[in-house]
Amino acid sequence: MRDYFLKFWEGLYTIMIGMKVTFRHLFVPSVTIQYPTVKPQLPERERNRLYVNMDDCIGCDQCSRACPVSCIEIETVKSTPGDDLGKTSNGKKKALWVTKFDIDFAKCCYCELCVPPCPTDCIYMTDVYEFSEFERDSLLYDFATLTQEEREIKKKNFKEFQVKKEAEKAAAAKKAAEAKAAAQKEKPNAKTDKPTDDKKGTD
Amino acid sequence: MEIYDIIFYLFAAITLLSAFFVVTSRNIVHAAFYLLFTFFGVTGIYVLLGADFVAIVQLIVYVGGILILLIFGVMITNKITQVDIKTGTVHTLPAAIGVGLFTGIVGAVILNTEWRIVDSPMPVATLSTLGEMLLTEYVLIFELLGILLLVALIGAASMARK
Amino acid sequence: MALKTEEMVLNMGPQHPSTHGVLRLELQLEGEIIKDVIPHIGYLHRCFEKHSEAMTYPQVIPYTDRMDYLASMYNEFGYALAMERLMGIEVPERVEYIRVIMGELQRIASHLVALGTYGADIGAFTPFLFCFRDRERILHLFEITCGARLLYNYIWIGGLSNDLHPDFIRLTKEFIKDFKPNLKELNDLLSFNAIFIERTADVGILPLETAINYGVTGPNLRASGMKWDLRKDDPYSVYNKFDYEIPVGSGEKGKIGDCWDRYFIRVREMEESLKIIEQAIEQIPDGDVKSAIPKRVKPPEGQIYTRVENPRGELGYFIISDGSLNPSRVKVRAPSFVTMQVFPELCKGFMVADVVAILGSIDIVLGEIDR
Amino acid sequence: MIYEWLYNITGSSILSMFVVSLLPLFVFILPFALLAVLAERKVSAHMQDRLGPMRVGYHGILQTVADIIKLLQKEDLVPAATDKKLFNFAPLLVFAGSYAVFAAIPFSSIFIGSQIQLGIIYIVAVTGLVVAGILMAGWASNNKYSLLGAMRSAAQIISYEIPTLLIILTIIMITGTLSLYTLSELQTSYFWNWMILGGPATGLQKILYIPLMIIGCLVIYISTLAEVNRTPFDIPEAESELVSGYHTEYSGMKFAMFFLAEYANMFAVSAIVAIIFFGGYQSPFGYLGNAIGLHWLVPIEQFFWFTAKGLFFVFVQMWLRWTLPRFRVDQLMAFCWKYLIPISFVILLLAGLISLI
Repeated sequence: MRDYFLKFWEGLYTIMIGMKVTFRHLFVPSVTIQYPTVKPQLPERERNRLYVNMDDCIGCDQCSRACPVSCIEIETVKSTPGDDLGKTSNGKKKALWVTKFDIDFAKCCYCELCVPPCPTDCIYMTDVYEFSEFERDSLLYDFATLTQEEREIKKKNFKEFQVKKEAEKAAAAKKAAEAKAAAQKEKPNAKTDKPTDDKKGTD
Repeated sequence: MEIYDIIFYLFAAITLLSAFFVVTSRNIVHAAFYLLFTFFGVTGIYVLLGADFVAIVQLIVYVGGILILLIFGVMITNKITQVDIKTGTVHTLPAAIGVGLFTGIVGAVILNTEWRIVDSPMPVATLSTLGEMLLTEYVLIFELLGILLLVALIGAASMARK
Repeated sequence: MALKTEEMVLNMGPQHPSTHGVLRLELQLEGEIIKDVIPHIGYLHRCFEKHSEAMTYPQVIPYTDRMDYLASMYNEFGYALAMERLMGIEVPERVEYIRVIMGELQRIASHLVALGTYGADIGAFTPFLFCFRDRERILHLFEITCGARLLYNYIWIGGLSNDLHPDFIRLTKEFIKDFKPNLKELNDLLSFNAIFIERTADVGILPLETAINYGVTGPNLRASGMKWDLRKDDPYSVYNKFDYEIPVGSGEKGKIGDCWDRYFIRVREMEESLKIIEQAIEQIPDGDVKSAIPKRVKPPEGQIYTRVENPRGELGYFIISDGSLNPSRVKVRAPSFVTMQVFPELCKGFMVADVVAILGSIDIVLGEIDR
Repeated sequence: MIYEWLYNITGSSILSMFVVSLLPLFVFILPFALLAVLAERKVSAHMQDRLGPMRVGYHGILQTVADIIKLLQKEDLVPAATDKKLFNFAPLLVFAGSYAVFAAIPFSSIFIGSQIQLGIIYIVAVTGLVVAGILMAGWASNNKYSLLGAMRSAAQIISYEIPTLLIILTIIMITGTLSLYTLSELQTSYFWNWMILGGPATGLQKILYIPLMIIGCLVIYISTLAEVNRTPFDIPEAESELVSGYHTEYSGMKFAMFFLAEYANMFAVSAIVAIIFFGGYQSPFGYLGNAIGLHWLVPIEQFFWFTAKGLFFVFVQMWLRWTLPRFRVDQLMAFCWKYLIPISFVILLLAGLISLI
């Protein structure tokens, strides 16, 4: 009998305590903010959308290899001797034209693994977090600064350069072969030059 | 035509129609819900006849109690809704004769009785008279009914405990 | 007089508000009494273990984050510890302290989610938001340190991705100061509420023997009355330098190992975690957190099993290395997965509403069960 | 009262009856529901350190209006496997049941839908319609969760009607009336005449009544709370177990009907508690209108006091809802049968004995 009333009383009492807590909270200022109008102050280490400073990018492909989800796609073309690519801000000489630097933010997991390997610190995470899109294709960001024509030109240039070089090489080889042949006329050699027509950097 | 007449006929129509559907409905849950409207219509008629206490008791006991219990039972029982209520053999002819005879007798009695129409005012509150009568004139019956209900209650409780 | 009744099969989930994710439960009911529960898992399967074999060792870390997404720090902690033991790396003292602080903060955050959602399962919605309010502070601490709120990729093999933020120590102290009264408030509002006790005490009792036989670990095992905590019993990192206790279920409101015990053990663990954090903050040495990070993670051929005390129990990593850059096999002993096995045992004979209470009390994370 | 007045103006009984029957809907239920939904969200938000709706209007005042417009625009979705007839009719029945309650509630001494003699019993009776509607909705939805919710709800409402009725019976015994109007008039003038403080009785009797009445008030408040399915007794729509019980499958305007009915019910039961124990529309400290000689002011004051009392109890309901966890279904029944019913029987007995003094 005593337990019966004790239990009833305990129930009422603990309910009262709970009600006291909630009543006190009626007058506690809100901890939430009105999001689109008031935005939170993000810390400086915030990891959100990646940004690539193409002026500094040397096209080394380190970030792409570090990425666990393969969301970075880089395509480079070697520069021809006449091109001046300039230097990166930390004094590295650029040697490659970056014809493609795509980051697919639909795939990106914002892990920041791509940032530390970068030798020029040109890829980093910003605090931009509002970039939702209606179509998945719109999340594919192209950071390469070259225009489409320029890319074609660079590719063509490199191809031409390669062809020229090859021709030179072939000519040199021919010369050398001729000289060799001349030197060893009495003993004809089966050695033939392998054609070197693999197109590096364009695949 | 007074408003009370309209309401009376409305309730009468609800009662009759829903009663008809209770009988004809193939779906037993539908039938149970039609019964709700029958009870409701009857309640309305009671109110219009000045029997407010009876009306409310009708509502509490039949709608709030018995009907809910009925629906409960129907719902919990699985696969009851698709029961084919029609029996295999159809006795249309004997039924028609029986119903016809019954209707005839009732109709004849109604038509041939000399109804006394008394112009008495509608009782405002039946409750106090009812209460007094229950505790004076009909106290024995009232007590007996109470005991009966108590016995039923105890019986139900002891059955449920098993 | 036994009435003949028909069994009803009720499908709970995968889209159900209180299955904590995409878990499907097939309940076999007799009235509202549970005859049997058949959990169907795998709706969140992401092939983590197989996927890891195609990754380099550091690349696995973001994937471990996504396993138990409420205790990401601890998942990384365990993985990093396993890799360091495999490679024989000695990490700086500061790193160990930061890891412990982060791990314990994560434990509090994870328990807060567990308790809050448990309240919401039982029907009290306000404690849920109070818990999330406090968890938000912890997430903010993580955010200023590593930039992410949920999936940190903070603890790396041999070190950390960042040193502590300059404000971290101050903010943590503030948090601890504010959190203690909040914990008391939670107790007032939920833990000792008569209705809550009524709902949870003597419900879903997990006897110690069953718990051990099923391999249940963590708070669920401790609630059944066994003092087993890897932080004490198989010490790793710098846990042996702190003074703290391992709370054990006492059956205060019902029987030992009931839902209330499992609930309250978490409240008490949060208090203990606060103690650890307070001590760690006082003792933390200076140092470089990145000094021991290897340039190239290429462990020697071999295998290792390392276990840590995750907020949900024993989290074990079994890693086989064939000497290449990619692991040959990563196997995770996920505490939630093991706990889930015992769930049908707990439910039998209770009611539908208790399923929700029991499921909440064992605190599973479907991301970890399915992996 | 209002009916006679309208009858004198219009001369048509049909028209005036029609107007009177619609009056509570437009004067009270709809504005109340609008306000109460907003209040519920605001109260819950502030108890949880949030702000609640803030977008529509100043501090989200028009949020409910926006919600209603949204609900009106929604497609009227009827799942394929439902029993269409019953599915469509159930919300109407539930709403009719909770609306009918308002017919007997005296908002002030002149604003009473019907001065029915059996007021209290009538209110208890028409709640039966709500039960039937809920069962109908649960069954017609053809969903196991809905059915379970409906069953629980019906069982709960029927069980909790017993303590409610027993306490009401106690009051009937003490006051000798069933009419809510008479009951309100009995507790006139000042707050020490309220039933919670012993009512119009005097001397020793009054002192003896006070503890009984306080406990009785508690019991009736708890059991009416259960009758309208509010937390901690909201197991019929327990969202963490049954998704949302009997109205899981409803959407759009039909869902709004359930919602409206729920809020109307909330006020109705609060009003019953206010009338029975807290003097109904009576002011606790006399009327300003009487004091300054403007007698037409009195009914307006009465309306104010009545709504204020009713809204206070509605607020307590919300307060409880955002504080407490919910019971389990068997505990709910045990609470009713083991605690509330015995207690209310004892109160009935003691009140009977005291009334003989």
